Amino acid sequence: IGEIQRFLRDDGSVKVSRSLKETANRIRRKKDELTKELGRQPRVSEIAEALDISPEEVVFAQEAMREPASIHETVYE
Amino acid sequence: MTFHNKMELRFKAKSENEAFARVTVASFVSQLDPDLEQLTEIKTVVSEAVTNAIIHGYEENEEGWVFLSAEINDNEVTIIIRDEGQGIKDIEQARQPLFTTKPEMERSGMGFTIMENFMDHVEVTSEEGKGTTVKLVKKLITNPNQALCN
Amino acid sequence: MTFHNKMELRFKAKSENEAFARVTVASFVSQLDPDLEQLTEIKTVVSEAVTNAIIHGYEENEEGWVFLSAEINDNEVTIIIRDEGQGIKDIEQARQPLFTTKPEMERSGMGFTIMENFMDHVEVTSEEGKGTTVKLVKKLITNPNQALCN
Ligand SMILES: Nc1ncnc2c1ncn2[C@@H]1O[C@H](COP(=O)(O)OP(=O)(O)O)[C@@H](O)[C@H]1O
Ligand SMILES: Nc1ncnc2c1ncn2[C@@H]1O[C@H](COP(=O)(O)OP(=O)(O)O)[C@@H](O)[C@H]1O
Ligand SMILES: [Mg+2]
Ligand SMILES: [Mg+2]
Repeated sequence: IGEIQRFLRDDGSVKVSRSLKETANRIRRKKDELTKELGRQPRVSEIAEALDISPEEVVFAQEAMREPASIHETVYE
Repeated sequence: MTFHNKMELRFKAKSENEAFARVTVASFVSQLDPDLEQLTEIKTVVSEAVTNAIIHGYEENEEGWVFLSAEINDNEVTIIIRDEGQGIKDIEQARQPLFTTKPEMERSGMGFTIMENFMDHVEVTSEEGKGTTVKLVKKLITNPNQALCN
Repeated sequence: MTFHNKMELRFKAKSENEAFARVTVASFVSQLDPDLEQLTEIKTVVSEAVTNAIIHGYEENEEGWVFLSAEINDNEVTIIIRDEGQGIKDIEQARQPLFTTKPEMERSGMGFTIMENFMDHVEVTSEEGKGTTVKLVKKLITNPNQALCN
């Protein structure tokens, strides 16, 4: 039964790499939007507030843009 | 053992550093590409333990250092959070759900209970006047295909 | 001085930790609320210095530790990256644009030049057989309204 539970859970799970990539895309769109609106590069806090996450989380998610979190993903997606 | 990595960190006992500590551990652990739920669990327990060190251990005296280490051995993560603050008188009592010595701060008394729920192993050692160490261990499901074969 | 914060970190000389170091410093510095351009500059220099420690200092021997500290004093950030690796023979030469001792690895020889361009102050000390320390200082423009008044 433990294995079945584990299987069910895995089946419904979202990998961190994918979730970060989605957040990173939202950050990039918000950044472009705010850059136009403000006529300057937005501050970390402005992005964070607009997306309702902490500045530290903005930094973390942005990293997903630079490199795939795993080789697996580069190859298979 | 095929994969090993380790980091050790210390930072000032400022409430600003709680989010910093949480993201630092998350970014270290994300090397294993766990599922989102597990990463959220880890971030939550780091938050609880670091907050305890800052507000209970040092009572927000910013001169204090909070020590944090994270180690990966294959798919197992060990996180140690330590302070050199005032320590805990009665650990068993402190670990009870809803027990708190700071009810006035709207503390829920659920920090240790959350750690126990989200981690596979929680070890607390403490000495009054010397400080507190919390060791947290969790096995991550890092490859869903592998789980299918078990 | 009104705002002070400090963190110290060490991690294994593994290439996986380059991204980790970059996120850790950037997330610490985000307390000063820089704009995204300044943040990218800081991430880039941390990347360069940490990569140097790993591939030149330790030649990718994963047993080595890379030491990193970041300190905030008001709006000034000081980042120190240190290794106990093989050291640099001739620092002045090493800092020249395009100079590299690893042309075979597609190194650009631009690491130090990038650090100098993005930071206000770059200090390199090194001893052969003992290791290398890079100190990087940058004043951030942390408040756009204030900048307008200058
Ligand atoms: N690092 C620490 N140093 C000193 N006391 C601690 C520490 N961590 C926990 N405690 C004690 O254990 C109690 C229970 O902790 P916890 O379950 O996190 O609840 P809460 O933080 O909401 O009080 C705290 O109220 C405090 O008395
Ligand atoms: N931490 C270090 N330990 C030993 N040697 C180093 C270190 N950092 C830099 N160097 C030396 O300085 C040279 C120039 O560094 P850099 O400008 O970053 O260019 P690159 O890394 O592309 O070679 C390197 O090729 C190396 O010989
Ligand atoms: Mg608590
Ligand atoms: Mg270089």
